[in-house]
Amino acid sequence: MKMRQVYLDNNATTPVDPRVFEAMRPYYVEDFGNAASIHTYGQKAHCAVEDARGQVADLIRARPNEILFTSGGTESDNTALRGVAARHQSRGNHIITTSIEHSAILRTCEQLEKEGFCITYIPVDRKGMVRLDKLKEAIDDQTILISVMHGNNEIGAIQSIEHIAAMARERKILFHTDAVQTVGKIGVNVEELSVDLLSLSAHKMHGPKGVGALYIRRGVSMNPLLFGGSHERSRRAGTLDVPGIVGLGKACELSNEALEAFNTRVRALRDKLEKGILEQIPDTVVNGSRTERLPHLTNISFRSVEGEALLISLDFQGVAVSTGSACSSGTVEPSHVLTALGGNQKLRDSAIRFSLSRMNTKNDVDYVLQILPGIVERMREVSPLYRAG
Amino acid sequence: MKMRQVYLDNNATTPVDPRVFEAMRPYYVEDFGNAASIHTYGQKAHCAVEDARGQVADLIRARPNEILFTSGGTESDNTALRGVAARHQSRGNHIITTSIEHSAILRTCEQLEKEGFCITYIPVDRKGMVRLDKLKEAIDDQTILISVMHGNNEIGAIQSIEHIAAMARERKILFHTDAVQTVGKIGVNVEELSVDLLSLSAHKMHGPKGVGALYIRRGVSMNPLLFGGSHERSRRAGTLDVPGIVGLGKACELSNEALEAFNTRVRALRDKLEKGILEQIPDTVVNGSRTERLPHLTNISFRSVEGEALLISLDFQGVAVSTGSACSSGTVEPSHVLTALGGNQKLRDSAIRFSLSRMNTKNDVDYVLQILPGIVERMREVSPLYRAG
Amino acid sequence: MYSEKARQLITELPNRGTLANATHTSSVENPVCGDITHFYLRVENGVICDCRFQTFGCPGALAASAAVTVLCKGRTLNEVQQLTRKAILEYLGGLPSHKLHGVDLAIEALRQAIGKS
Amino acid sequence: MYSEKARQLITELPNRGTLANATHTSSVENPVCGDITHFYLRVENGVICDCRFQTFGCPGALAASAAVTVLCKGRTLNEVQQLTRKAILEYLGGLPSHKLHGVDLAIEALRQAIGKS
Ligand SMILES: Cc1ncc(COP(=O)(O)O)c(C=O)c1O
Ligand SMILES: Cc1ncc(COP(=O)(O)O)c(C=O)c1O
Ligand code: FES
Ligand code: FES
Repeated sequence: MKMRQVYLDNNATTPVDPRVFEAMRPYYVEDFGNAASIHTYGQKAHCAVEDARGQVADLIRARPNEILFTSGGTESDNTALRGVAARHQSRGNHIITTSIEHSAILRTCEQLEKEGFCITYIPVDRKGMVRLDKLKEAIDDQTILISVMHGNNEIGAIQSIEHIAAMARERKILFHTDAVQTVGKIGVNVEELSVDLLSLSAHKMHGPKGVGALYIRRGVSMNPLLFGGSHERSRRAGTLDVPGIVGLGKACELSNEALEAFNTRVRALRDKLEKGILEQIPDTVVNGSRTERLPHLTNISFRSVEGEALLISLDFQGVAVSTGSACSSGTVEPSHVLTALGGNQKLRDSAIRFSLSRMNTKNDVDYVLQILPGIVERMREVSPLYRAG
Repeated sequence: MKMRQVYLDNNATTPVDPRVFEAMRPYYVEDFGNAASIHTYGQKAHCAVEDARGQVADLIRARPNEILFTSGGTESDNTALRGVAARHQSRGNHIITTSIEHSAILRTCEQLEKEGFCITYIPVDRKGMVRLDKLKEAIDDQTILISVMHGNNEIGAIQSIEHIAAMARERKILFHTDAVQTVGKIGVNVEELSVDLLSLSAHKMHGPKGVGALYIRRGVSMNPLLFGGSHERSRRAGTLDVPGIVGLGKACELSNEALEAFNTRVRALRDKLEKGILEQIPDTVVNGSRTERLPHLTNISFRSVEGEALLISLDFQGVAVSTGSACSSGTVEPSHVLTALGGNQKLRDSAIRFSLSRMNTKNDVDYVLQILPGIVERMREVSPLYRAG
Repeated sequence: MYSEKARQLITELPNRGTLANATHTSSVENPVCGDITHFYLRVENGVICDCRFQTFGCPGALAASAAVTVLCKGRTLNEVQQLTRKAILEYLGGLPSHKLHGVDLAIEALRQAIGKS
Repeated sequence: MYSEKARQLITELPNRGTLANATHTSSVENPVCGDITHFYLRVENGVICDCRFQTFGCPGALAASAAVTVLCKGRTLNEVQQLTRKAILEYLGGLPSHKLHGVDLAIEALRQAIGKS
C-alpha cells in the first residue's frame, strides 16, 4: 500500500494545475515558434504570449503593457532593484527595505551596498509588522526606492502596502513590492496598492517554475537587467519562454477564479490545522501575526524539538513541510525572518511552516493531526531540552 | 487540404523533441518539488536536476559541477560578461569581442562601456572569419576577457576557437565563447577548445525555451548576475526550473546521439537545398564562408528581392525562414552580421537564412525548391531594381 | 498578421511591372527603411486608364502599392487626389502597426506621379 | 537521501532518554549548528551494559547518536574507544554530505562520556 502523501509546502512551490499544463502543452512540440519570428509559427507564439500578458494584467488590475515577463520572482526582484538603482542613481543613492525580505531582495541590496548604495533595513515588531515609524524616519532626500514585501514567505505577515506606498508617492520615491507570495492568494490590485513595481512568480500559484513577471507602472523608467535582443520592448532580452508564459497566464486566470475559495475553504483548513496542533500538542506557539496574515499558512514552533528533525520525521510519513525558506541550498540556515521577530533562539530552530494550497483537502489536515502529536512526543523524549509543562 | 508546413528557421528556435517533452512531463503535475527542499518531493527534483547536469556536462565533455543552469543563452552570455567584468575589474578594464556577436553579447558590451569598460570589437573578413591578426594586436595588459562566438547564428561561420583560446590562455586572459548555435549540432569539447566559459541554450537543440547553461571552468571566479537564495552553489539565485532543466538534459543526450547524423544527413539536405537554389535561381549568392560553416544552414541573397517580402511570401505557402536574427522585436532591422561582412547594402537586405534541423526531410527541401523559383521570379517582376543577367 | 486581402495582393502582385506608354511616373524612396516604389500611369482625358507599380520593399509596402494601383484604375485624377491613408487601409483590411508607413510610401508615390506629367 | 537504516533510527529513536543509574555521562554542543547531544552510560566491569542518549539536533545528529548507542551496548570501553567515524557511517549506510558532522558530534559525546566517570 502506498503511503499517504500530503504536500503542505506550497510556499516553496506548488504543483502545476493540470489545466495549466494542458494550456502549455501545445507550445512545445507543435506551436513551438519563437515569438519574435514574423512568420506564422512566430505569430502564433506571439499571440499566445500577448494573451497571457492580458491574463496576468487582469489578475493584478494592470494594463498589459505594464507586464514584463521574467524567469521568476528572483529575476523580477533583481530587475526592480538594480534597474531602478542604475537608472536613478543620479538622483540619490539611498534605498529602503526591511529585515524580513526574501533573499532575492536582501542579497541584491547587499550587492548594491558594495557598489556604493546606502541601504536602510527597517526592523519589524514581534508580530512581523514593519515599523512604519522607523520607515518614515529613514526617508531622506537621497532615497530613490523603497521595497517592502507584500506577504512574507515564512510567517505570512501582510504589510500595509497602501500605507507605505502612499508615503513613498508623497516624497516622489519609487515603490516596489515583492508580491510573490500574495498574488493569486489574496486580491492584489496595483491601483489600490498604488505601487510602481511589483514582483510575482508562476510556480507559487500552480504555474510552472522558471517564469514570473514584473509589473512596471506606465511611465516608470529603469534599466534592463538582461541585455540583448529587443524583446519585451527592450526591457528584458532573451527568447520568450512561450509555454512557460502561457502557463503563467493560465495560472493567473485560474487563481483569479479561485481567490474567493482560497480565502474561505483554504483558510478554514489552515485554521483547523493550526487549532488542532495548538490544542493537541503542548508547548507550541504560532510565530508572527495571526491576524495580518496570509490565509493559507501557519508557522509554529514546537518547543525543544529541532525543526529539521521534525521535518524529516514528517517526510518519512509522507508529509512535506518546511522549516522556513526553502529557497536555499538544501541546508537549513537559521531563519532571518524569525530572528528579526526577536525572541528565543531555540524556539526559532523549532519552527515548522505548514503552507496549504487549493489542492489540499480536509483529509490532508486530518492525517497530519493524526500523526504529528506522536512524532513530537517521541522527539521530545529524545530532547535534552524538554521539560514538560 | 492543409497546406504543407516546412520549418526552416531552426536557428531562431526548434520544435521540442517529443522524447524531450516526455522526459519533462512528470515534473509539472506530479514530481513538482522545489529542488532546494529537503523532503522527498524536493529530493526527487534535486536528483532530476543533477542527472540533467550530468547530461549537459557529457555533451560538452565538462564536469557536472562546471555547469550552471540559467534562463537561456541570453542570460548565460550576460552572466559570463558581467560576472567576469565585475569580479576582475581590479585587474583591468579591457574586453575584446567581435563585430558579429549575438546581440546578447553586443548589447551587454555596450552597457559595460557605459560603466567604464573599454571594448574592442574585432572585425571579420568577407567570409565572416574573425581577423586573428587584429585580435592579437588588440590584446593589452588591461585585457581581462575575450569573448568570441563559436558558430554564427546568421551565416553559420565557425571560428577557430582553439586558436583564439590559446592566445588568451597564454596571456592569462579569460576566454568565453557563445556556443548557443553549435552545441548539439557539431562536436563541442571544452577541453579541446580550451575555453573558460561557454554559453548554450536548450531551445536551439530541440529542448524547451527559457533554459540554458553556462559552462564555468573549475577555478574561474566570477560574480553572480542574479542575487538571492544560495541555489547553484550561490552562483545563480532563483528556484530551479526543474522540468526545463530536465528537458535541457534530455535534449543534450539526444543531440549527442544524433551528432553524426546531423553532420551527414542534415548537411546533405542543406547542400541539396543550397545547390538547388543556386542552380535554379539566377542572381543568388551565398553569404559568408561555405567551408568553415555549420552544416545545417545557408544564408542566401536573392538580388533585387526584399528579404522580408520574400519571407512573407514563403510563409503564405507554409515555409518558415528568417531574414537574419529573429531574436529581436518582430521588426526587421538591417543585419549587423551581413553589414560586418561588407559588400552591397541592397544585397544584404535581400538575404534569407534557411536553417534546418534533424526533423527536416528530403520532401521539405523538394517543396522549397519547387515553390521558391516562382516566388522569386514574381518578386523580381515587381522590383524596380532587377535587371536580369 | 496580414489580412486575406493583403495576402492576396502580396501573392498575386496585380499590376506589377512598368508601362511603356506611361504619361505619369514617379520614383519614391523611404530614406529610413530604404523601401522604393515606382508608379507608372497612363492618363487619358483625366482618367487613369492604366496603372502599374514596382516596389522593392517590405510586404506592407508591396500590399499598399498594389492596393493603390487597383484603387486608381478607371478613376479620374481628381478622385484619386482624395485617396486617403484610411481608404487604402480599409481596402487592405489593415496592416501590422509597424508596416503602416508602407501606405505613406504608396500615397507619396501616387502624389508625385499625378503631380508631374 | 537517508538510508533505510538511518530512517529507521530516526523514526524509532532507540535508546532515547536518560539513565537514572548512569555511571558515565556527557553533554556536547556543536557551537556552529547548535546541535546538542547527551550520553548516559552504565558501565559494569568495563562493559557498557546500558546506554541512552538525548539529542536536540538535525536528523544526521539523531541518527548518529542513536547508532552509537546501539553499537556501544554490550561492548567494552576498550572496544568502544576504537569506534571510528567510518564504522558509524557504515552502520548508518551513509549520511548526506552536509550532515556528516553529526557523526562527529556523537563520537565527541561518547569520548567525553567514557573519558570521565
Ligand atoms: C517572497 C518571495 N520572493 C521571491 C521569491 C523568489 O521567486 P522564484 O522562486 O520564482 O525565483 C520567493 C520564492 O522563492 C519568495 O517567496
Ligand atoms: C548565438 C546566439 N547567442 C545567444 C542567443 C540567445 O539565446 P536565448 O534565445 O536562449 O536567449 C541566441 C539565440 O537567440 C544565439 O543565436
Ligand atoms: S519597412 Fe518601410 S515601407 Fe516597408
Ligand atoms: S546540523 Fe550540525 S550536527 Fe546536525
